[in-house]
Amino acid sequence: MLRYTCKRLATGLLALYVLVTAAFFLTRMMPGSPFQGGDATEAVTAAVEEAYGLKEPLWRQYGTYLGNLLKGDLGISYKKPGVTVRQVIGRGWPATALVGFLAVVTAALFGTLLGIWQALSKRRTVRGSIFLGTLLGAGIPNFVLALLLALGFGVKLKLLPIAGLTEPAGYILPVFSLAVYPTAVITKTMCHALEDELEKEYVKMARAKGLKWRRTVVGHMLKNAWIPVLNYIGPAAAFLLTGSFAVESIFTIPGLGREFVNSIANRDYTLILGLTVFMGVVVIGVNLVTDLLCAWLNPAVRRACR
Amino acid sequence: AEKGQEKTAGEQEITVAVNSETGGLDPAGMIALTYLSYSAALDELVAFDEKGELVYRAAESYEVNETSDIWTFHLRKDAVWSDGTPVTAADFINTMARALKPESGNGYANYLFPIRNGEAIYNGEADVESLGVTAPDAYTLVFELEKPCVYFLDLLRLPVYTPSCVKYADKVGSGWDKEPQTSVANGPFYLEEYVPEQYFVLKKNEKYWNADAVKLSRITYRFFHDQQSMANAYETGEVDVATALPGAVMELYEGKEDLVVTDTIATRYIYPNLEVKPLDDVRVRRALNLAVDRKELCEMVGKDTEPTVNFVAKYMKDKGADTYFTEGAEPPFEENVAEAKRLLAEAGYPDGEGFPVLTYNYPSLEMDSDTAQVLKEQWKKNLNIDIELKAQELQVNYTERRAGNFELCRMNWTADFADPYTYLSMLLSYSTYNCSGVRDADYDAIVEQSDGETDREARARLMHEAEQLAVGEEFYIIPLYTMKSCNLIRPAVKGVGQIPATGALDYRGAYRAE
Amino acid sequence: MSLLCVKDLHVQFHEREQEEEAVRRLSFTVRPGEVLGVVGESGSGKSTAMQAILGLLPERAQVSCRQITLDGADITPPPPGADRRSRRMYERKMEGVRGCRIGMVFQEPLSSLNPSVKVGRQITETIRAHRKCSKKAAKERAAELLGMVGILEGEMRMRQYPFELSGGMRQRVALAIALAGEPRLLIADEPTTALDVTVQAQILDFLKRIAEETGMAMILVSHDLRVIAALCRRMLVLKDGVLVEEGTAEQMFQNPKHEYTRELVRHGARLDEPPKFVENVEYGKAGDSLLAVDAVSRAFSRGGSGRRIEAVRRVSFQIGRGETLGLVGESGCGKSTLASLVTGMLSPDGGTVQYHGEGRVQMVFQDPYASLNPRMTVGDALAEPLMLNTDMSKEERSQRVREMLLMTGLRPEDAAKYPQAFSGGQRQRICIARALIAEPRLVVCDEPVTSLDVTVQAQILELLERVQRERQISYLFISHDLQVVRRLSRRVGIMYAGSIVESGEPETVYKEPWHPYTRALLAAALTHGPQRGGQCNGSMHSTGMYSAGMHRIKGQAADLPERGCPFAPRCAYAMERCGREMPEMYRIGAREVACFLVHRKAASQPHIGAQSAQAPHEYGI
Amino acid sequence: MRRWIRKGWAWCLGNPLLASGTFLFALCLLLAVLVPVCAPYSYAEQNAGFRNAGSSVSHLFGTDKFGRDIFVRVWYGAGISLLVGMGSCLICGVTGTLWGSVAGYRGGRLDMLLMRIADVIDAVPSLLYVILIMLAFEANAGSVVLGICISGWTGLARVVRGEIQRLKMQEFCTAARLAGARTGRILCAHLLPNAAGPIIVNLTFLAPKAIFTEAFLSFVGVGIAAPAASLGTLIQDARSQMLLYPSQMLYPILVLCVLLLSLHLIGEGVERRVAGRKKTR
Ligand SMILES: Nc1ncnc2c1ncn2[C@@H]1O[C@H](COP(=O)(O)OP(=O)(O)OP(=O)(O)O)[C@@H](O)[C@H]1O
Ligand SMILES: Nc1ncnc2c1ncn2[C@@H]1O[C@H](COP(=O)(O)OP(=O)(O)OP(=O)(O)O)[C@@H](O)[C@H]1O
Ligand SMILES: [Mg+2]
Ligand SMILES: [Mg+2]
Repeated sequence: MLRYTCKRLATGLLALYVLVTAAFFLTRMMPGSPFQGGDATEAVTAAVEEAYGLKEPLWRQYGTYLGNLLKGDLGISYKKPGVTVRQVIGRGWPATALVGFLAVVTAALFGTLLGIWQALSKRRTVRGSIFLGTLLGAGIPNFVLALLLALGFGVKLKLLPIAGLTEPAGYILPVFSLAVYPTAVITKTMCHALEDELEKEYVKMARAKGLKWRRTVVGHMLKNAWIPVLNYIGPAAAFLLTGSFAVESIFTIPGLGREFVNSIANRDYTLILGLTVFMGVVVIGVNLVTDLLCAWLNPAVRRACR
Repeated sequence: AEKGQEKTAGEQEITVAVNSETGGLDPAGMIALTYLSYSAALDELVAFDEKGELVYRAAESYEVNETSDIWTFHLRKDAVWSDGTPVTAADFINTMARALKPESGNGYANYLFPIRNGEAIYNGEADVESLGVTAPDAYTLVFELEKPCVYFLDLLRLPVYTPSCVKYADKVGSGWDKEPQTSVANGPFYLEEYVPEQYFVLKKNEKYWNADAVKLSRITYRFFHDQQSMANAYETGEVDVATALPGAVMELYEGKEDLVVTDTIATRYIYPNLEVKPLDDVRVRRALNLAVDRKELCEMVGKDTEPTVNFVAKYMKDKGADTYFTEGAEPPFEENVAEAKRLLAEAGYPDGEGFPVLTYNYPSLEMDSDTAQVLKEQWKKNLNIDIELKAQELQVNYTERRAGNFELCRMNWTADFADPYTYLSMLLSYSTYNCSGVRDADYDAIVEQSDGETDREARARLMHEAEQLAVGEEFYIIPLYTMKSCNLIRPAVKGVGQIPATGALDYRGAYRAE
Repeated sequence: MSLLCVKDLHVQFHEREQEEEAVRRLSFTVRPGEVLGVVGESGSGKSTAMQAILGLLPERAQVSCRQITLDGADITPPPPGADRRSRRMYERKMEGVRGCRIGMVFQEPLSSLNPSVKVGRQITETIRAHRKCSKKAAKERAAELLGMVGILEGEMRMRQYPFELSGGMRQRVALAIALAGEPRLLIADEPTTALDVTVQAQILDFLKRIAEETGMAMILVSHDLRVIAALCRRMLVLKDGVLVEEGTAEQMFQNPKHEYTRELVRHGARLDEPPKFVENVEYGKAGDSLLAVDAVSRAFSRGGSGRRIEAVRRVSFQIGRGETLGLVGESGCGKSTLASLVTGMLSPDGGTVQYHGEGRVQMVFQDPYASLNPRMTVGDALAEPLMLNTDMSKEERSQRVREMLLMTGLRPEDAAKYPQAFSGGQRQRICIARALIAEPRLVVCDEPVTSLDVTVQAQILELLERVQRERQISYLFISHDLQVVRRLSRRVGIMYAGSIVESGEPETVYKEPWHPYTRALLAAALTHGPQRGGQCNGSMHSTGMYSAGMHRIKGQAADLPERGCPFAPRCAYAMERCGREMPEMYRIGAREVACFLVHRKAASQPHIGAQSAQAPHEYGI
Repeated sequence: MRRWIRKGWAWCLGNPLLASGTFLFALCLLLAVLVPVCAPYSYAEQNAGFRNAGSSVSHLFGTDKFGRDIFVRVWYGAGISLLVGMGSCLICGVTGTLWGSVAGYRGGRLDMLLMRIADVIDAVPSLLYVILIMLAFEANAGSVVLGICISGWTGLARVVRGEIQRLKMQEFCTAARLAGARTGRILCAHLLPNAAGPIIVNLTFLAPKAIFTEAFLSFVGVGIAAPAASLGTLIQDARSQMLLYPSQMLYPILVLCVLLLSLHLIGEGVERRVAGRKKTR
């Protein structure tokens, strides 16, 4: 397991390097310049581009960037005066991460529970309504849901705040609107995986052993059924933890998702790049953890990767 | 911040929703959208109020020589920064000097070019010291201009002409402007707290020379990313004022006290590219212009638009008069479909036959997209010609427009200062914003002449003439509509003013009614 | 006063369209401390009936029963149309019964263990489900249980996953789990099928002892009359879901009434007879070898620790065309691993496996259920080798599948069913059919007939023989059943702890075993019929009939010495040299033995011939 | 061909979920194809005199702010959404399944390599690709699909890989290999059917995800070019007027839900079929 972990870590770092390179050139491929705003004149644009080193040959810029990256310096934002990319991440990430984390936890928790309930319930009504619920949950784009929630609970009922995270109640709606879709997916994945497991002989055996049903489900079936769920949660968590532009915009959350889309719109190269690299670290990190967890859950892999 | 609705009227605090954070609070810094909200914290030298009356702010008087090229301002001796330092002429020069460094990225630096050597300094051809602004003493500021400028006072509300405290403001982009300790103000409010991307709080400046006239004790500006959310937050009571809302809000709040519509000096129009085949023919341009039903267009696009056939925005005041500039002359042309058809036929495209499919570039904003769709339909109906719609991401649209890479391109101009010159100058052969290939020596001559003209009426005449030439005869542009700004203000909040040029709200005199 | 009383049990599967019930009107009782044997044809509903008692059948099975009582308490399952409440009540009631009052060992041990949970936890959780105790205590108890069922190094085994255990070990783990709750009644469904005779003897002995000591009653389901006869006083005979005969073991053996019982007994007896030599089998000439295995070794890691288990060590043998090599050996000695090496599914750590035939080596897996794709109908599974290896048309294929099903005693309609819908024995036959259908050159059969009752077994063996005759197929035949091996193979290899310790013709090897291990193995083999009638009186209070006059070997293959003969620690004849050196294979005529005892003699008599080959004990051991 | 159709038909009818899903889906498809063709209005035809109208006989779903018939637009949009959804579902499904199964089945170095590639592709926020592609090409359904497909398959690949890893150790897989099955056959006939549950769940969620991404693009400002519209852009366009004319937003949402419902029903039905679970238990 240790060797596997090391190997996995090393390849993860390699992937990160490839990512930085790819992202660097991808951002430069975008048409438009960071300094051609509505108001800036040609001279200003040229002068500023010069000042930021955008006129240098691309490979030189790349070298400089890599060098700085190693020092942990992601550069300064082109479009936010006096703000370094690290600062942008530093203030955007907490909100995004917290909302994302809560959403992941909510989705994992409710998804798992609902999935188990759907798979194991003997009542048609329960199974049917959870099935319908997953349909609805997966059937509404999250920004529409966010809008409707903001409208319903905020504007109409005035129950919950809809702008910002200044109070704990402010988390409810964004987290909910982010969590609904993954919850639906997890519910469904879980339910199907469990239905597969239900047919296995070992379940019968566990019952024959006199294990409580709950223990059978938790200690045995889930261990197998979690693998597909985990494999979904990983990328989903990575996605949520890097922020959703729509939900952040609608609920006025000062997060990274919004920052990212804006940076693209502004052609704020360093910021796009910095955010991409940062999100890449999150994504690759989360995938790494998922992989390790899966390997750990899967004895065949666990033994094989010794 | 706290919820607006929970506050009692006596507290004299308001929460304002503003568009999301762009730029900083440094008047010499990058495009300062945020700065505009912040403007309640900085006193300009002089300003114009809603009625067009001159108000003295940091200056208590000014003189101008006969040729309008030397302007002398006398600063208030009793004015101090919020930390107690006196406001001096050096503070004003500080902003200008910093803004003239190209790396400041300040979008308003070109408005310093009328000052002697301003442009040369910006282009690195002259030293900052040689700038035509001098301070004979700490409380006198003298501007020497390259050439006469009658609208110089209008320019003074631009950020580059406001002061920044020499003590703290050393470099653009060093972040001093967002630090409550260093971001001192000479206006009625000063910065109390700044949370990036979320909100900032202005507190009443008790040291302000006119502090008695200020009633609010605190203004919280909250950044919103999405106009719909802004309107929603107003609904839930999380903010007291929501600005720059979408047009649908006007319909929704029709007849309610909350709705405050302000006049923006802005025109939306289309650049036809004169270098592209049929568009080089003035008859075709004219036909396109005459075939647009602007009234119907505005009905569909939203209540916050008003049809116009002028280039200069409708709400631009005529200097010295109480009327709008556009009212000073006949409209450049009248819509007329039959005439348009005739012109098109004359140009060789009877009933649109053989007319190439032109592409219309516009940024993918809702309003522009709506406009484009209506135009497409109208031209099809009226002239039987097809245009292809090409929605572009905002940055791409800018870039392509600037490069002249288009056939028809949407353009919007919001005046930076309240003088028609801001519009007319755009079509000068050498203007940066002239990207459709207008090279008209006559036009250039008229506009330049008007720029040097100190006589108000003669100047107005020249400008009308220029507009008529550009819009009514040569049809260099296709004007569509002017815009209004739609705001929601809680009825209990009174005294919110309007900054004349931009239609932005001014909270200096605002207060909460009991 | 009976412990368990079943009245009129019916089980019907939805899948069966015909009015054929899997179990029909089954009634029987079990007295406290009694061992009840249940025999019957493969697919006769034994497993189904046992599971129905515990309410473990899937929901698509309709169970109806007049009454089931346990110790006077009613545990009748609710009738098919019962409402949810009564079903939930029943489930709750059964939770208190399963595991602690009635323990159960399932037929297929690999599938019934959760593949992703360590063996240790599967035992400890059972212990902790029935008794309040600390984790540590449970662990200790689990190790103890493993020891009782004959698995040494329990601590290490507990850290392994089920797939890391040998078939027999899994079965014993399942037994340990069933016993963990200290039940009043143990239902054991073929608990010793995967065990070699020595271990089987141990286990049966152990079960008997438990029954004696704790008064635990037992229902022993088996197709193996010898096992039944060894343990049970009373037995039931099932056929086609119906109880056809019931009575004491002696009665059954001596005076079977029902046709099927008679058949059973007769077949069983025939197995005991010396084999009729199959004259017409033409063995390939020497050198015409199909498979040559040369000094292959294979090791596995042991439960997360650094040391390795040497499952197969330097094994060499050859199989000629049309020849059968039988392989017998203690549970866990590496037979299945060797089989995997032969098929190429595992690559050896050292040595070579050379296969000269065309096509792939086919294999009948030890665990038939696990080797069938649950998402594929049996028909498709059978047609697959045909599809991949021949260019038959679809019709031809299904024709062939039908034939094959018939040949293995299944019905052509079964082709459309999924593997879940079959009994253990039926699945085993499906696997055999799959291995044979493409007519390969070599088939490795890993315990292929363990779950088959004697009648079906005979049919299958006949099939194997016939195919061999007709197609010149070779078999590597792994079985713990010495009789079966004798019947089928020309040569037999005795395997111990990863090495082949003796090989030769079954006749001679059985008659005069040379290696001490072989002797122990043969001695442990059960013979047909109730053991000396009288000893089996009443409730198992006889002193273990296996002990009498038998060379019991103690310990387990697992505790291997670092050096020397692996059997030395358990060998009654071990010399000092045995602990130091590993004996080589000594060839004496057609026989090969790895024992110094033989070597000494062989060395002193260089011209030893096959006819003068003598058992080691004749040399005064 | 005929026989195939008949067989497929029988296959569908055997399962009520599948049958109803297929029926709904076919209905949606039919409407999406027929309505824009047969309706008396085109999706782009404006009618200044009849703006923001409610439902009526001539305009079933009413009209939008340009006086365009919403019924026609909604079904036209459904067509584009379907194209985007099914297109990317197909491409991502095939890529993801292939990628994941090869990585999972082969394991070792290849697995590491393939999964790291997936990681890198995954790590660049998909929005960046989509925007780049939308900038590079036209803003039409094709580029949306392309943009989504660049990174859309990685999640599925991961799930498939996990399942394959879990299943490949099982004995039936070994048995199949002995029967002479090659990698392809083992994957298709043995491993994937056993992993069908999670795969199909993920597949059924791929289509809606693509539809959402497409809708989200118009939220960001790089979507299908007007006046063409997808369900997502319709919802997005109606957003600014949602308080005034909620029905303009509701109808596309409703159709979207029906569409997704049919997809989910099909997914569920196929899964049951593949799993050999005839009944809903
Ligand atoms: N995949 C594996 N990982 C680790 N150890 C294994 C593995 N497979 C087999 N072993 C070990 O190798 C040894 C031999 O196992 P094998 O299955 O070959 O025995 P066997 O002779 O077939 O026994 P049985 O008759 O009980 O089936 C056992 O100790 C077992 O624990
Ligand atoms: N889940 C099931 N669905 C449908 N039919 C089944 C199912 N399980 C068993 N059967 C059928 O019921 C009959 C009895 O099966 P059972 O497993 O009880 O036989 P058995 O006596 O244990 O046989 P064996 O000795 O081969 O294990 C068989 O014909 C089998 O095909
Ligand atoms: Mg059975
Ligand atoms: Mg084995």
